[in-house]
Amino acid sequence: MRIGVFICHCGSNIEGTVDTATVAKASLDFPEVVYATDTMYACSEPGQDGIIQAIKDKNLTGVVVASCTPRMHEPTFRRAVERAGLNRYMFEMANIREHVSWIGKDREANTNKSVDLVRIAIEKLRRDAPLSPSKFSINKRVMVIGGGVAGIQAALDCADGGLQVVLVERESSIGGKMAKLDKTFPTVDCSSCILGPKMVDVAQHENITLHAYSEVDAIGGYVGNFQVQVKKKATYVDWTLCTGCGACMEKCPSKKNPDRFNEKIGPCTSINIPFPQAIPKKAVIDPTTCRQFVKGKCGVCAKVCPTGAIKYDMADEIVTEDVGAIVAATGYDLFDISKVTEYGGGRYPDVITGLQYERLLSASGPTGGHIKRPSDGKEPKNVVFIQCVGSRDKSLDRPYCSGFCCMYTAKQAILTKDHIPDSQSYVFYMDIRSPGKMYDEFTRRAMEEYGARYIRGRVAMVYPKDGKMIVRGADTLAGTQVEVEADLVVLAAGAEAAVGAPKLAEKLRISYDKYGFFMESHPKLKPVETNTAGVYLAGSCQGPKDIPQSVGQGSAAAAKVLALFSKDMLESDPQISRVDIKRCVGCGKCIITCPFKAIKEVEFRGQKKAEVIETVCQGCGLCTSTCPQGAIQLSHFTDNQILAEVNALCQS
Amino acid sequence: MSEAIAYYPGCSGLGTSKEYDASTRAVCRTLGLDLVDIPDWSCCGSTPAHTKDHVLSAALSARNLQLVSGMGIASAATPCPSCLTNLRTANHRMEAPAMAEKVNKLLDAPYAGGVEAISVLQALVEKVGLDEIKAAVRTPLTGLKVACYYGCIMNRPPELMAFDDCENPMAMDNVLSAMGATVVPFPLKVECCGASYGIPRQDIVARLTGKLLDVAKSVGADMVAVACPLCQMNLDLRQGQVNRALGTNFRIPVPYFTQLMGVALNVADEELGFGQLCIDPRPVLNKALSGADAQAKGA
Amino acid sequence: MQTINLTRDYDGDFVHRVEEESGQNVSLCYQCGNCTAGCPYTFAYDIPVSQIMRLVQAGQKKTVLSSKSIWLCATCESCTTRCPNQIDVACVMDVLRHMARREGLAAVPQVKTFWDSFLDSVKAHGRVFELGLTVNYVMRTGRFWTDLDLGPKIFPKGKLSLKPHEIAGKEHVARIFERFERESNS
Amino acid sequence: MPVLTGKELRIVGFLCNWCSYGGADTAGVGRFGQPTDLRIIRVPCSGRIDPLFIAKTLINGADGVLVSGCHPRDCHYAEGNFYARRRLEVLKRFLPILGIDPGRFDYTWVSASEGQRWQKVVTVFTEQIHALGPAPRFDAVSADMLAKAAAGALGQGGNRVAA
Ligand SMILES: Cc1cc2nc3c(=O)[nH]c(=O)nc-3n(C[C@H](O)[C@H](O)[C@H](O)COP(=O)(O)OP(=O)(O)OC[C@H]3O[C@@H](n4cnc5c(N)ncnc54)[C@H](O)[C@@H]3O)c2cc1C
Ligand SMILES: Cc1cc2nc3c(=O)[nH]c(=O)nc-3n(C[C@H](O)[C@H](O)[C@H](O)COP(=O)(O)OP(=O)(O)OC[C@H]3O[C@@H](n4cnc5c(N)ncnc54)[C@H](O)[C@@H]3O)c2cc1C
Ligand code: SF4
Ligand code: SF4
Ligand code: SF4
Ligand code: SF4
Ligand code: SF4
Ligand code: SF4
Ligand code: SF4
Ligand code: SF4
Repeated sequence: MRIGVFICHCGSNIEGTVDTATVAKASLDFPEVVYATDTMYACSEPGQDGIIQAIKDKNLTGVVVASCTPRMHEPTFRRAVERAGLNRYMFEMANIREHVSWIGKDREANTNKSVDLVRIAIEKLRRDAPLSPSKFSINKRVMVIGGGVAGIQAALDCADGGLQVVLVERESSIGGKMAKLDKTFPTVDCSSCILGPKMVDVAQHENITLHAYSEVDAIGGYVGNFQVQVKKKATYVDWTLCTGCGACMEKCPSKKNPDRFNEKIGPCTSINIPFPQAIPKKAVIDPTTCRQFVKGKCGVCAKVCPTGAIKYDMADEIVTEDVGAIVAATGYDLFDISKVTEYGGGRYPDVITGLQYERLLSASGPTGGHIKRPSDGKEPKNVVFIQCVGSRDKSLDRPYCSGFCCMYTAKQAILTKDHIPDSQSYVFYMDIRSPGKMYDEFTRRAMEEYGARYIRGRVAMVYPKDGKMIVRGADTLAGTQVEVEADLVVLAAGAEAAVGAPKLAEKLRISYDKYGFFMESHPKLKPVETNTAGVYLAGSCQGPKDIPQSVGQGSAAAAKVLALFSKDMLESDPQISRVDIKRCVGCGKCIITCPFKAIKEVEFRGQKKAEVIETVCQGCGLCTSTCPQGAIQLSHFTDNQILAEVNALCQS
Repeated sequence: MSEAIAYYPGCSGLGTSKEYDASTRAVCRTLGLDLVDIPDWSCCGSTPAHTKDHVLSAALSARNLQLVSGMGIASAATPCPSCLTNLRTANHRMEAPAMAEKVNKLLDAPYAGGVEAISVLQALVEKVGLDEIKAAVRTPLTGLKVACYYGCIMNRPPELMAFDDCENPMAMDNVLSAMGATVVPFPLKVECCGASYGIPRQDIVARLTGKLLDVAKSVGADMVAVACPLCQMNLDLRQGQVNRALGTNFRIPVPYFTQLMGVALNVADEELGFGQLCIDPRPVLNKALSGADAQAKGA
Repeated sequence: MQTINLTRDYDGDFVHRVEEESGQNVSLCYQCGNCTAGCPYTFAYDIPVSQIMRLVQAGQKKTVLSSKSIWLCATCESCTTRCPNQIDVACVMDVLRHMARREGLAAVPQVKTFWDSFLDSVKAHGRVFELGLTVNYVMRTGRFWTDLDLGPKIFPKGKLSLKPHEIAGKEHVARIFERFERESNS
Repeated sequence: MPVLTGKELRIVGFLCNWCSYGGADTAGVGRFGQPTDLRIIRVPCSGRIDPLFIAKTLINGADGVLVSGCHPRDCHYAEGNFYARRRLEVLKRFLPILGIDPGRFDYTWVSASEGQRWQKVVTVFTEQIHALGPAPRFDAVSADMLAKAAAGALGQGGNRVAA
């Protein structure tokens, strides 16, 4: 083999703490290296051209680039060597930036370590073989999990692009948080007026199949060919018959249940359609409160239902959907304000969350759009908003900013004045974060036009006294303690990962951060992709996002799916396991071990042998470390290669 | 029923809070909680010591913890939250070997750790248990509306005190409801009353205590139950000063929770020392109890 | 108001010492003001506690150590309990008092005197002798005893004993103080 | 070039591509400083790691080996890290039989988002190896024998890795 080695400066990112010229020079001493050089930006056009030129000039048959992490630019360089006529798998990378230059300042040690890393890359490359991908067909259906605004947008864009879409929503209606909002910043237009039509489009689009009140149970397969088992939870109402007439809700005697759609500030019946614009507009019985289930007698809804839709004996049902790609759009949930005991959320009825306040503002909410405080139904005059509750707070393990609460608080202060002209809003804030088009102007309007009093400082405690809520905070700009006698306290509760998000991530085989938000493939350059091919993200399941950002991501994820499906066949990664038929004794251990069922048993001259199904194998190498014979080897990560790397490190 | 617990009364237990000490002993005896006096205990140094130096403060506490370990007892209970804080802080700080070394240098006999300090309230709730406490009630405090005031440091900081909720503690509320009293929600349970500033800065104490009394009154409390000698002094003894400074006319009795427990457990009056409080709670107490009695009979 | 020259008037050694003695990282403070909001003594402070934290961050040793606030803090733990960044603010206040003592500063002398009298009493008797402490304090400050009105309320109740509770181990306690003084002077 | 004599010891890391290698990248991106001793070998999954690789690394003269994969239940390949854990547990118990201080080997879980955790893991492990000092070296003959013994005992790979 004729190996060429390229050591990247990455501007000063690497060169600053690694002597790249010395690394290049040292590389020349390693076996089969015929050319080594340092280069300013290996990934730039001149950098890549330099590599291509060297391959041609020096007749290189293998290339090592020492630069950033392969998780970033391995595909880039593989394409480059391919352009020069090499097989793209005759290439290895040494990560001397993330793993060397960025984590240590000792130039001597770094240079030395870089040489080691180049050396193991060379040893690995010497044992690489050219590989070529095979092609497999794809199922051009897509599943969108989560029917908030992000999921709705992704579903509609995919469906408009001609794809069959399966939308899975765990509540009985799509719409997510946006369906609960009254008006939306920064234009203060009505949430249901802009979301409603999209929801109707979902219902009517011929390409969209909606599974509401459903959750993903299990996922098998891989990009292009996933099998998803969807659990349709029992609604106890036959939706093919239910017309959404609401007769059952009128007559149901169990009326005092906390209404989850109204964030539990209003009651609802045991059989319920969450809101008038629900899609689908179908009733669901809550068996934990329904008298028929709890006490064994009632049956009123069955009697009044004009279509005979009530089915008390309904059971959960599993349906399997085959799809080629999945978009996760499961959104966020709110921080539980009762954890901040000093504010008394959960203890004092007049301390509520921002989302509860949206329901009080909304014409379709429990108070018909009149702001009435929960304790006594009185109209509040002094409303205190406290920002960053459960956000930017290390003591609650919520160090991150929830991103949209500054803006919605300003919105709510404005709406409060609209609803109650003689009211006064007070907003306790630490910083105002409003970096978007027309956003800062919006928060300024809350102060300048609507007279909201902004107080820079946190609140330490809230307590009731003589019918008022005493809010004691600080005005750090004035350097004093301040108190407000409030009628209502609205906490801008932070955003958390949706309940159950980590579990879903595990089923999707994608990563999530320690707070349960899903991990994108690259924080800047691959914001809607994940590390699992064929699985995409949209909206606030990746981190708190407002509506414009969520919608943007929904469209972006749809574009990624459409691009994936624009081909009829996909190329599989050829870095898969292969069986050496002479060594294989047909013990079948690998077959049991493979998590993807990618190995089958075959007959070869009357003997049992294992065979890898190329397009199914995901290249994990579990079989390789399981096979007692060493008969099944993962290409590019063979036993010999790894041991060669070990030896290179130990004997240097 | 339970293992023996070493008892650390704290200096004020011998003076200004004699009745707290006496009622604590009586109640624990009635409930079968075996309090063993620590021979020759000394002052924990209280706030003045830790405001001077952390090693000195830890040493003054550690001397007592060491005495307890000499008794072969693993936990010490104290009625006074200030003592409790000091004992627990000493334990916590001495977990660091460097600190332990510095502290032990000041002591005649080194303290090796291992003695847990808890409040009498915690001992009652955890070592006796609410069910048993409830079962021992003889004269339920029916009809008595009481606000429970825990003081600022009984539960704070939560990492150190490791007992009950730091913003809305409930242990005393639960104990007194078990006694049959009506516990009114008191939002300023952990707000500071002015601590030991009564002597150097009476003005401060008047303002803070005034606020507590005001809120207690607004929630309709007949009396404020306390668990701290300093709180008791500020709220009761200094109530007159508060009234003078703020132009108010509060007259709210401020008994120790152990005194109220004593009534419910039929402890002899002499052991409860109600007469040693400035505002004698007995009239209000008797009125509430007889009111409830009358109601019960009327019904 | 004076202009602070941040390059010249920043006392890095002071910041470092506060951090070391309190075990707290003061740069964690993002000035939310929660400590000031909750501090029951803010009305009596000359500098609110969050600004004390800020001035420590800014290395303003003299301003901090000559403040009244550090002597008025009652270690009520409200700030420590509620600080979103888990800074033990009360401990920082404690440490600032230690430093002020070492610099011979005490902006609220009567508080320091009261504490000193208390410790003298412990040193002398092993336990606090409440009456003796009060008398000692009144003598030292040379102030009229403002609590005279309370006398009639407690004396008849037999609460303030006229003689100290001497304990057998009072020598031991005294030795703790002596060793402490020797250690801190060495 | 050898490790820097006097400054560094020879520490080899086996990291799965999806979680821990990513976590090490995240640590780099965050500029979380670490000791320089560790050299990382990238593998697709912690389940790809044969305990014999580790045994051989230690027999051949490494002073420490660190393995890191995805958190349990968070494996990119669903269950690779469960296999890994089982095998590595066996290895940990076997090392003393080979005369190797088990403190020279550790395995842990670090996700791609946990840059700070990675910094801590590397720092603590490196300190641990420095506390143990350089590993005693085996001569070629005993190394070979030990490798064979390990191959036999650690089971499945007997026929291949020793080869
Ligand atoms: C009080 C408040 C006011 C706001 N006001 C505004 C505003 O004025 N303007 C603005 O731009 N933004 C506003 N926002 C932010 C806005 O709510 C979000 O930007 C938006 O809802 C994010 O949409 P999403 O689709 O990502 O998530 P979501 O709206 O949370 O939707 C996620 C959906 O997925 C479903 N789901 C979750 N888990 C699963 C699962 N495992 N399986 C199936 N389905 C699942 C959920 O039921 C839900 O329907 C506000 C937020 C709050 C809290
Ligand atoms: C100092 C600074 C530091 C920053 N640091 C970061 C950072 O660390 N991280 C981060 O995420 N963001 C950072 N940003 C923001 C970042 O620069 C932008 O997010 C990003 O560049 C936007 O990309 P763009 O493609 O939208 O626009 P641009 O980068 O502006 O690209 C627009 C392109 O269009 C071309 N163009 C313009 N008009 C015409 C025309 N009429 N016809 C043809 N071509 C035209 C321009 O020449 C240009 O090449 C930073 C910005 C600044 C100012
Ligand atoms: S279940 Fe029957 S009554 Fe209820 S909404 Fe549906 S059709 Fe109407
Ligand atoms: S059966 Fe249940 S849901 Fe139907 S009306 Fe009765 S209580 Fe309501
Ligand atoms: S968006 Fe504003 S209110 Fe919400 S967490 Fe961030 S800074 Fe706090
Ligand atoms: S304009 Fe730039 S610097 Fe100013 S607040 Fe906005 S993002 Fe920050
Ligand atoms: S590498 Fe082996 S175990 Fe992994 S997917 Fe492929 S065949 Fe299955
Ligand atoms: S484990 Fe190895 S020998 Fe056994 S069937 Fe698989 S490849 Fe063949
Ligand atoms: S509460 Fe903590 S973070 Fe906030 S100002 Fe005080 S010390 Fe700083
Ligand atoms: S500990 Fe001191 S500074 Fe902190 S809140 Fe209490 S009195 Fe104020």
